[in-house]
Formats: sequence, structure tokens, C-alpha cells
Amino acid sequence: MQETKSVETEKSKGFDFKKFVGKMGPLLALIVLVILVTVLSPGFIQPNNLLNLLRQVSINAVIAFGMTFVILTGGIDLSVGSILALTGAVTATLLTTGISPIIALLAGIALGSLLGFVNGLLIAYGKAAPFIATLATMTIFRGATYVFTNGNPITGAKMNDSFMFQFMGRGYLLGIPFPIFIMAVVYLVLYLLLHKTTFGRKTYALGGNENAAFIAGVKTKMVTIWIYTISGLMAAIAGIILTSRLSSAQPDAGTSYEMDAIAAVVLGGTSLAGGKGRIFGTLIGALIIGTLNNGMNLLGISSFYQQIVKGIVIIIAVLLDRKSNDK
Amino acid sequence: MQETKSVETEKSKGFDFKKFVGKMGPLLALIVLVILVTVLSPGFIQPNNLLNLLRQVSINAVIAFGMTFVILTGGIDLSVGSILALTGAVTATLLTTGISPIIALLAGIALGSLLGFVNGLLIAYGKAAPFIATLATMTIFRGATYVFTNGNPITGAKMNDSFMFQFMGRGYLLGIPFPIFIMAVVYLVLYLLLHKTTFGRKTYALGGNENAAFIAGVKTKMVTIWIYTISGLMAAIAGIILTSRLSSAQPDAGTSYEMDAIAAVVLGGTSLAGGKGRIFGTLIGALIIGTLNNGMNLLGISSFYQQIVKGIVIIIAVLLDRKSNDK
Amino acid sequence: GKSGLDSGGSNGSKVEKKSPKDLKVGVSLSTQSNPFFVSVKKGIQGLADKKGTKVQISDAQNDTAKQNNDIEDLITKKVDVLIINPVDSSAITPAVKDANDAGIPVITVDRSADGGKVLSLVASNSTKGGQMAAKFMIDKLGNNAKIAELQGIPGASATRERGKGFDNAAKGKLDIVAKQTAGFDRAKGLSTTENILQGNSDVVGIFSQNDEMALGAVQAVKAAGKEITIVGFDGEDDGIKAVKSGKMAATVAQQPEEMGRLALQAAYDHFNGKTVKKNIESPLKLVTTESLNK
Amino acid sequence: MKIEMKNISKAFGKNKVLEGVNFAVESGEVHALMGENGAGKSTLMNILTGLYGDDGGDILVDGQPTSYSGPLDAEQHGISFIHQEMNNFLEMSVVDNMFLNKEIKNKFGMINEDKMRKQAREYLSKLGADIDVDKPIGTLSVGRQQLIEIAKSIMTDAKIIIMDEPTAALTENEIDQLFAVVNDLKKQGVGFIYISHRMEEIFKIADKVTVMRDGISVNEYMTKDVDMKQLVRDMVGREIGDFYPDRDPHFGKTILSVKNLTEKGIFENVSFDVHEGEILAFSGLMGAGRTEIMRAIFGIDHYDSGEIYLDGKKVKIKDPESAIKHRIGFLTENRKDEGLILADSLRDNIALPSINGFVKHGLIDDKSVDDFANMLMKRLTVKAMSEQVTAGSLSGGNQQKVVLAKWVGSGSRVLILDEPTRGVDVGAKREIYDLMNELTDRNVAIIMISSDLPEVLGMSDKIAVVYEGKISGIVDTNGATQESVMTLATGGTDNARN
Ligand SMILES: Nc1ncnc2c1ncn2[C@@H]1O[C@H](COP(=O)(O)OP(=O)(O)OP(=O)(O)O)[C@@H](O)[C@H]1O
Ligand SMILES: Nc1ncnc2c1ncn2[C@@H]1O[C@H](COP(=O)(O)OP(=O)(O)OP(=O)(O)O)[C@@H](O)[C@H]1O
Ligand SMILES: [Mg+2]
Ligand SMILES: [Mg+2]
Repeated sequence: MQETKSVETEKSKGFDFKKFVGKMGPLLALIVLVILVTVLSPGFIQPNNLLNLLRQVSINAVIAFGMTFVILTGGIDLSVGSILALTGAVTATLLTTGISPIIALLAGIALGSLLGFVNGLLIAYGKAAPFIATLATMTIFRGATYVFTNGNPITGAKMNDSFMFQFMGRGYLLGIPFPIFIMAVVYLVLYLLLHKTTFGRKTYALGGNENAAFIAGVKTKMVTIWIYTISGLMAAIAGIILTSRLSSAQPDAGTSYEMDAIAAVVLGGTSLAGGKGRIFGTLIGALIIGTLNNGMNLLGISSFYQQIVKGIVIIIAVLLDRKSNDK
Repeated sequence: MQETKSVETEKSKGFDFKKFVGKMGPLLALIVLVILVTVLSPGFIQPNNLLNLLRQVSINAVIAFGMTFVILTGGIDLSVGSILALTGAVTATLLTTGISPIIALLAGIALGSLLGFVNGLLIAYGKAAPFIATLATMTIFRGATYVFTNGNPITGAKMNDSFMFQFMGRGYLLGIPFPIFIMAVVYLVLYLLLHKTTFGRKTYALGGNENAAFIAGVKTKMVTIWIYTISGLMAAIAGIILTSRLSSAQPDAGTSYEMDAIAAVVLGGTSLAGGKGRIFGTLIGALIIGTLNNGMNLLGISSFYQQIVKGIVIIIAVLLDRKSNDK
Repeated sequence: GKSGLDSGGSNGSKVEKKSPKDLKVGVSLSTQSNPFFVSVKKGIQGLADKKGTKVQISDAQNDTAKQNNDIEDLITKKVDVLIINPVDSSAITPAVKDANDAGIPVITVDRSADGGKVLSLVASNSTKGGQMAAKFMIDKLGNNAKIAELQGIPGASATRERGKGFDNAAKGKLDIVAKQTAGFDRAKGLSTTENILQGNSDVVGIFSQNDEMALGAVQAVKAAGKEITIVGFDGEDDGIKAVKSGKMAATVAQQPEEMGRLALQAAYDHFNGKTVKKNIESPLKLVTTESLNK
Repeated sequence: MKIEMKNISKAFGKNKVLEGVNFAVESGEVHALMGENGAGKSTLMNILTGLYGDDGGDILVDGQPTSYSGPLDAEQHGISFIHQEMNNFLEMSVVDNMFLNKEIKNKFGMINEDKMRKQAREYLSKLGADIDVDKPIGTLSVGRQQLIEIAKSIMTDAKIIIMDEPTAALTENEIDQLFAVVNDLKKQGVGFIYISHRMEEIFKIADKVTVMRDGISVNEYMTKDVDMKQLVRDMVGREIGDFYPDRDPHFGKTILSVKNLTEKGIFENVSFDVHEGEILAFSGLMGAGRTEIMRAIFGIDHYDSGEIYLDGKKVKIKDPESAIKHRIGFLTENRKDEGLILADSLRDNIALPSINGFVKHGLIDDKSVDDFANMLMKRLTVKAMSEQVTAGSLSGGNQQKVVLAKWVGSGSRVLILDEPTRGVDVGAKREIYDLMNELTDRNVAIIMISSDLPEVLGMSDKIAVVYEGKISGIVDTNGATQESVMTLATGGTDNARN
């Protein structure tokens, strides 16, 4: 019993190195990566490039933040890329009609939430496995995007007239690209939601043991629906940033973005089995992927090898993480 | 065969309708679909078209048979499409050197198994989640394919000289395309492996409750490694059929084939959570997808709408399956 | 039943004359998620509607295997003629042979078929287009200007041929400091260009193997506040607009609608008893800001 | 066969679980192993069968130093282990479960299903269990699964069988049946290691008993030379007096009243009342439908007809959330699957049903959640390093207390306890009983489902007996006997001991 007590004090007061590494593992990986890239290509660390990098990361990060909730419940959302494309196309089309940009943006966001809501319904009430439900809606939403756009990208003078819309993806505030602000705000809101509200607790509980959560009074179906709605909403926000950056909505936008988002979440230490993970990790995970992409481009590595390197980095990060979680 | 008979008699003694629908659900869905397509497009039911359809299905079916084992253990293999491409490229390259086609084919199959083995190692010993491990190797193997082929498709006179190699994808035996025979043989072997051997029982056990399987003395790591090896092997066989059919190995061959294979497995009633499902269902699932593709082509439905229809059919099938499994 | 391989031969029976109204045309396109091929479809569809021809169009979604299946299905439907826009020229061979076996004439569009019998190929000369782009850059930027190249999907014939044409013509005259793939995709064109500019701030010209990537590059260049000569390829609507407004300096314009029309016309000619040229070249045009604003 | 474990030690991280345990068992004897929850009994057996490595000590089999590479290896050498937590493959059939990894093959290397079926039926019938061996095992009740586990281990022709709380989910008849089998096998020279928290059983079946406490083996006795008091003293390190505390109930008004609750094929016309301060026990054979009744009341499962009244007002409870709003709590019989989120901290587990009460300005007040969890853990004497450790790292008894803590903390006025002391040691049992008394003193009504008849008689005020989904009688505990309850539980006929 003395043993136990001494351990207790160590946990509560003292500093637990293993736990620290476990939590900070992804961050350490990012730091090592940044140092490595900086040494190999000094241009990397220039403020301009870093702002670039953050702007590039913002789209994946925003999607991945939403995906974090989904994965925490033990689910997955493969449809985010298609939602991004469809909401982007609808928003762009509305803008070309000359409608107020605020309305167009809100409509896009509402549509993204609605599509996510449909996912949630299928999973919560249809009891479909998230993987297969969102695989199906991924196909459906993509098809809908093609039907809606007839396969053509949507651009138009009116769309580019709207200062507000252009600002979303291409604006600067205090010298910092606006998408970075969007990413920061989204992070903050979702951080609070996940770690400081009852909704967050219920998310973890649901992912840890759905039965037990239900019996403890968690409305598991409602929570599930909300979570996929959030994921759809995030995809819509990402869609708006992307559409604004490109000044056009592409029907094949966002293809395979779900994989990058999932990779970011997992690199950040969130378990695909659900119930375990943090949104801070996802931010780090997205930064790792962004740094890799940006760094390898700066170094002029051929895209063939880039894929290999990216895959290997993911494996190493995941293996290290597993090790540090072991006793 | 005696085995099977006794099972049948026993089943027929106490005929359980609900169980029957649950098991036969996918088959019923296929029959309904076939009737529907035949009514809408009578050309569908012609022997020639049916043989076409089966040949088209063979590639996805072979991959999906391997994927059935993976999914039964609660895993997933996203790398099959990349394995298909890499083994196809290597086999084709060997053939262009004029090596004996048998050696080239065996080399391709060995390579596919090796790549699957690597997946198995990462999952069994690296304790990486199958989703993320195979997502990473999917990227790596694809990159390796590009590096190996330098991004160019591989063709060559020598490759097309080999009768045996050409026969794999384009041959006929007794008027029936040879890939259909390959599919049938693979089905039979894997059916026996899954339902009639201890390895099959261990596969189910592993998917049902890994801890318990371990305690029961199942070498869970070995079984896991074997299963991913089988999946890689199947992808290699599919790669050979495809390369032979196209008379060329494309570096981007097999992109997103994993999704079709997973869809076939799930449509066939195998649970993504593992431990529950049958390989017969996978065959049906692959046929459903093939019939959909073929039928919609015959009906001249635009590819945009095809995606939507395919997604909706998957959802309906999965929802129906859930319902029939409920009490 | 038969055993052995698909035979490669065709039964060279004489063409039975058919008017456009009675013709059943099967079209297999590589993709419909790229405006270029949407325009090819428009060209075919437009002419067909005018002449009352029945066309059935399938979309391979850039998947070689799916295209083979699509074509098998079209053969099953007993179309009179196949217009194929191959995803890949080598992988289309078996499908062309299947069509040959079934006695269905094949016309390919934009990309050729490596094997089998093809009635006619309608295409613009990509290698030549690459050369045109290189010439324009040399004229505009002078010798040894630092250039970046945005490449298309690795291995695609457009990537290879446009790249080859450009690189050969540029050899010794332009300094290509960076070559990165952006997969013919606008979003990737943007981020790849950003990164290229970061690593090579002295780049004065960008050759992009299609307009989509070029339009992405336009955004990146604008954000970086630089003046860079961007040359695209294809001449799609957005690209032409960007050239007109001076955001892009030029684009090597193909005329996809014309390509589609030419292909269907070749089919009409064939079934009218006329001989059809083996290679029908669809015209390429260098469109520059000056030429548009003249 | 003779197994000797000498001076075994084992630590999980910094948690030293075993610090020098001695234990020996021989063919033909039943040797009981006792100790509080978390004393290390299961761990010791896992070391013996090779699932865990040890950190020190020797294992001698027939005098030879031995170490098994894993459970299968141990089994092949004649040591079979029936685990405390059931290790079943719920989707697989009974026969496939029984023969997993030891399937019978025909000469082509294929599985011989007929032969396996025949053998499975044979061994199950030895235990008097009539079970359809083709049914997925997950559709059977916990008790039946336990019987299958036992059949499985007999089937291996083991020389030593380890039973880790085999009777936790069994009813009296089945326990008798099991003991008959054990005695039978003992005569044939099989040795048993028998772990249980049920004192009476030890004296019924064991020849020897070893008691563990704080990581060491305290004492070994011949069963005939020792009494319960002594064993308890060894286990807990102090006197705990009677097993069951005195109850001095004061009933208030009726809180919960259930009228004619019916779900076709599961339960029928279930009616009962519970008053403030009352403990109403639900007794019956396993599979009688007690759990299902409670699940329906709590809003987990559907019911076809009937009414539920709280404080005389008719209420509609559509899900557990609304049950909790009505201040009902439900400690489920399966704490791992339904009671706890094993990967979450104790604090998050305890606070979950009442989490909405800790919101300040829209955000959770973490400090007060911590205090709340700490307070409850102290009250229920949960043995854990801190409120931050995961629920999965606690021993079974302590996990049970955590589940109890969360329902106590949610302010339940009606507390449904489904097998609250299953797998809980004597000391902890007594603490749970004391707690039940404390709660009823504060006017909480308790519904206690229990398959432990002495517990039912010792702790309840009234007993509702369920037989095949119907309440066959509600009797006052005063005046009830084991026999009278059993009679009701078996449908009123006098075949309680068939
Ligand atoms: N795999 C493990 N990792 C970490 N700690 C463990 C592990 N298994 C057991 N423990 C710890 O070891 C101690 C002994 O556990 P064990 O299960 O052996 O107790 P027990 O005597 O069987 O208790 P019970 O009567 O509740 O079953 C407990 O404190 C438990 O928390
Ligand atoms: N998950 C399940 N699926 C199918 N049938 C079940 C399931 N769980 C229980 N049953 C069946 O429902 C009936 C009632 O079981 P229940 O668990 O309510 O009994 P109980 O009286 O609570 O017994 P116990 O003492 O075992 O808890 C039994 O026939 C049992 O076999
Ligand atoms: Mg134990
Ligand atoms: Mg029960």
C-alpha cells in the first residue's frame, strides 16, 4: 500500500515524464521535422513561407478539427471532401447570381451542416457503420456536385466582385492571411466545445463505451448526429476558403481530402477506436503534414518520392506513438 | 461435401425464416436488381453480356475475397489498389525482359504477398491501427509504383508475345473468359479456408474478441500477418488479370479499388466490426456492384447519376441488412 | 464454346451505308470532371442533336479498367461506331481489339490507341503545343530566363507529350529551375506554385501543362505580389478569360468542341462511303493577351 | 500432478501486486484461493498459465521448474483456466467457441463439425445443461455462458482446473450441479484451484484454503480446521462482524409504482411498489427476466404495455436520460459493457450522469467535478491512485464501487442495483451493504436484483420472485426462507432441488 501511495503523490503533484512524452510526442515530432527542413532548406523558416504554410494547412486543419470529434466517437467521415465540393459549388453559384455574399456563405454553411446531419441520421438511426455510410454519401454528394455543376468549374465576374467573399481565402488582416484567422477561431471554439463543455464529455463517453454512455443518460443518437453535423459544417467552411482562394469552385475539389484529415487526426495521437485523443494533437498533425508537403516542395523532391516519404513519416509517427503509450 | 450436407439437413429441420432473410438478404437484393435491369434493358440477360459482367466483376471480386478475411478480423486494407498497381508494373516489366512468364507471374504474386506481409507486420507487431497503417502503405506503394515505372505505363512487344500471360485476362476456356475461372478457383479455395479450416475459425475468433482469442492460444499475430498477406496476394492476382486485360500496366491502376472491394464485402453482410460475415456474401456483393455498373451503362445513365445511384443502393442495402439483423 | 485468346482480326466486310439518323454512336470519354472533355462531349452531342443521331456516352472517370468495361457494355448494346477518348493509349488496346472483333469501327479522340485497328485519330498535336508555349516564353522573356514547370498527372500522355515538346524547345534557351507535378488540379497548382516561389524567388515564367493548374498559379503569384509570365495549355473558358484580363500571358488553345465535332463527322463520312483520313488534326492556337485584346 | 508456486512477485508498472506469494495444489484436491478484490488472485493464476510473466519466484510442476509460454501451452500440459471475465466470441456458435483452436479435423485437414457437435452436447449434458450448440453464444445468458466455460475445461482432460469465480453468475441449482461435477472429477484425480468470494462455497467444496492480502499469502489452512471469521480476518486484516448489517427500515410514501408492465415473450403483467427507505429484492432463476424488467423501467428497452408511476404521477420514461431526470439510477449487472467507460478516468465516469449539473457559464467547472469525484470515492472507499486513473485499471470490486458512486452522486431517489455484489469481496460487500442502509436511511428506495439468496434474505425488506417473466409472488423478508423463495422461483412446484 505504501507503494500505491507514493505513486499517487507522484501522479498528482510530480511531473510524469512518460505521460508528458505520450502527450507531447506529436509536438516533438513536429519540432524535429521543422529543424530538419530548416537545415536542409533555410528558406523554410522565413516568415513569408511560414504564413504560406499555415494558409495551406488551414483547409486540412479545419476539416481535421471536425474529424477529431467524429473519430473520438469511434466513427469516420469519408464524405468531407465531397461536402466541401458541393458546398463550394453551391456557394459559388449563389454568388454568381449576385446575391448578398453573406447569404451565399450562410447557405453554403447551412448546406454543409445539412449534409453532415444526413450522415448523422444514417449512422445514429439507420445504424449503418460510419465507414460505409459516409463512403456511400461521399459517392452521392460527389455525383450531386457533378450534376449540379454539369462537370464545369464555377466562376463568374460577380463572384469575384464580392470583397467579402474574396477576403475569406485571399484576404490579409494585420499582414496575416485571413484563412489562418478562420483556422484559429475554429480551433478555439472546438477546443472549448471538446474540453470544456458537457458535449465534449459526452463525445468521449460515446467513443469509450456507447452502451455505458447511453445508460448514464447520454443521448447517444443526438450526440452522434450533432457530431457529423459539425464535421459537415467544417467541410463547408473549408470549402468556402478553398473556393475563395481559387476564385472558382471545382467539381472535383476536395478529392481524397478525407485521407489527409484522418491522417492529421491520427498523427495527433487520437485513437481510431474512439474515446481517446485531443484536438491540440490534430492541430499538430495537420502542421506535420503541411510541413512535409511544403518542405519537400522547397527541397524539390519529386512527387513520386514525396508520396513515399509522407507514408513513411505517418508510419513512424504512429509506431512511436504506440510505443510511448505502452507501459 | 458430406459436411455441407449435414449442415443443410440440420438447418432445414428447424427452418428459421428471419435467419434465412438475414443470410439471404444480399442474394435477394441481387435477384431484384437483376430482374429490374433485365426489364429495363433486355440486352442485359444475354449470355454474352453476362459473361462480360462476370469478367468485369472478377477483379473486384478477387480483391474483395481477400478483403473479407481482413474485415472479419475487424481490420481494413486500403493498400490493395496500390499493391495491384505495383505488382502489375513489376510483372509487366519482367515480361518485357523476355523472362519466362511463369517466373514473372510468380514474382508478381510473391511481391504482392510480401507487401501484404509488411502490412501484417505493421499491424500485428507495430500495433498500428489497420486503417492508418494501410493508408500509409497505400501512399508508399503508390509512390514506389511511380518511381518504378517513372510514371509511364509499361507495355512491350515481349509482354504481348506471351500467350500464357495474355490468357490470364483475355483468354477463353470453353467459351468462358478465363478471369471467371480464376475468380471461381480463388473463391473455392478461400471458401474452404474460411469455413472449413481452423485458420478460418481463428479468423472469426480474432475479429470477435482478440483478447479471448489470445487467451485461447490463437497466435493472433501470426493470424493477422497471414491475413494481410492473403489480401496482398489477392491484390496481386487481380493485378495480373488487369495488366493482362489491358495489355499494359498503368502506374495509377487500381486507384480507389479498395473502396469497391470494401463495399462488396459490406454489401455481402460482413460487419466492419469484425467477427461476422461470410465469403458467399462478398461474392454477391461484388455481383451487385458489377450488375449496377453494367446495368447503368446499358441503360445509358450518365456517370454523374451513376455515382448517385450507386451510393443510394449501398445505403439501402446496408439499412435493410441492419433491419433484418435486428430482433 | 471457344477457347484461346480474343482474336485480333476483323472481318473486313464492306461498310453498309447509314444516314446520321439511323446511326447508333457509342462514346467513351476519359472523364467528365474536366471542362476540356466536357467540351468534347458538347461538340459530339451538339452535332448529333442537329442530325438526329442517337449517341450513348459513358464516362470512364479516368480509370483505364472502367473504360474497358464501358466499351464492352457499348459493344453489347450493338452500337454502329465507337468514338473513344482513351484514358491511356496503351491500356485501350484490348478494348479497341474487342471492337474490331465485333466489327465496330473505332475513332479515337485526343489520345491514340497503341494497338488494334483505328479508323481515325482526331487530336491536336500536343508536342507541337508544348513547343509553341516554349517559343512564346523565349520570345517574351529572352534567353536563359528562369522558368518553373507545373506538370500534370504523372504518366498521362498529355503530361508526357506537352512536357516533351516544351522541354525540347526550351533546351539551352530557358533555365527550368523547378518541375513539380500538380496533377492537372487547380488547388494543387496553387499550393505547388506557392512553394516553388518560396524556394525560387527569381522565377519569371511558369509553364503549366494545363489551364487549371495555371489558374491556381495565378492566385499564388498574385498573393506573392509578383509579376510572372504564366502560360497555360488547353484554352478552356476560365483560361481564356484569365488571358484576356492579363492574369495569364498566354494559353495554347485546343478546340475540344471542334474535336468532338470532327470525330462524329468522321463517323458520318465513314458511313456515307467516304474514306476517312487516318489522322485528323484539330487545330491549336496560341492565344495571348495581345491577340485577344486587339 | 503437483504445482508449487514459490515466492512469486509481480508488478504492473509501479503497482506491486504480488510480493512473495506461496501456493501449492495437487491432484485430487480442491484448493481455494481467497483475498480481497485486487489482492492478486487472478494475476497469480495468469502467471501460472503463462499469460503474464513474473518478476521473481519459481513455479515447480512435479518438482521441475516450469514456465508455460501461454494459456494454450498450459492447457496442453493439463492445466485449464476458467477465467473470471468470460472470454467468449459472442457471434460464434457454442460449439465453435468450445472448440476454438482445438478443432477436430477430418483426414483432409478440414473441420469435422458433426463430431465437434456431438462431443459438445455430451460434455454439456454432463453438467445437466441443455443448450442448442449451434446458437451464437452471445444470445445466451451470462450463467449459461459460464456453464459452457466449465464444460470446455472439463473437455480438455485437464489434470488441474482453475476456476476464477465460476459461480458468480450461477443460481443455486447450477452451483449444486457444478459441485457434483467437481467432486466427481476430484475422485478421478483432478485437482482444482477455486477462487470465490462466496464464503459458504469454500466450506462446501474446498479441502484447503489459502488467503492472500496485500500481495503476500497470509495463511494456508485445511478447511476443516478453520472458520469463516478467521478467514475474513486474514483477508481484510480486521474483524468485520456480521456479513449483513442490521436493517432498521422506516418506510415513507410509495415512490415507484409499476403496473402491468408487459413485453411479449420477455415479461408479463409485472406490478410492484417500492417505498422510500425500502429495499425490494428481485429473486429468481437466471434468465427469469429480472434484468429485462429493470431495463424496460429505466428506458433502455421497449415495453408493449403497462404504466409506471413516480410519486403517484404517471410518467413516460423514454430513455435513460429521462430516467435520470426522474432521479432513478441503474447499476447494471455487466459493469464492463454497460457500467463503465474503461478508458476514461474515474472522475469522468463518476460525473457522467450528473455532468449537466457542473456547468458554469456554459463551461464545465473542472475543480468542482474533481472535488465531487474525490468526495464520492472517499465515501465509497474506492481503492485507486487518484481520481485521474482510468476505470480499466481497477480491480473488479473497486470498479463496482465506482459504478455505485456515479449513481449515488447523481442523486438517485430510486436505485436499481442489478447483482450489486457480484464478484465483490467480503469486505467490500459489507461496505456496499452499509451504504445501502445509509441510502435507505435517507429515504432512497432500492430495488436489488440478486441471485445470492442469503444476500436477498439478509438485506431486503420485501422479496419479489420472478418466474419465467412473471412475478410469482411478493413476500415479506421476515418469515421467508431459502426454500420458500426457491419454491416461488421455480414456478411454485416443489422441484427446487431437481
Ligand atoms: N493488466 C494489468 N495492468 C495493470 N494492472 C493490473 C493488470 N491486471 C491487474 N492489475 C492490477 O493488479 C491488481 C490485482 O488484480 P487481480 O485481478 O489479480 O485481483 P483479484 O485478486 O483477482 O481481484 P478480484 O477479486 O476483484 O478479481 C489490481 O490492483 C489490478 O488493478
Ligand atoms: N443479449 C441477449 N440476446 C438474446 N437473449 C438474451 C440476451 N440477454 C438475455 N437474454 C435472454 O433473455 C431472458 C432473460 O434474461 P435476463 O438476463 O433478464 O434474466 P435475469 O432474470 O436477469 O437473470 P440473471 O440472473 O442471469 O441476470 C433469458 O432467457 C436470456 O437468455
Ligand atoms: Mg480476479
Ligand atoms: Mg440479469
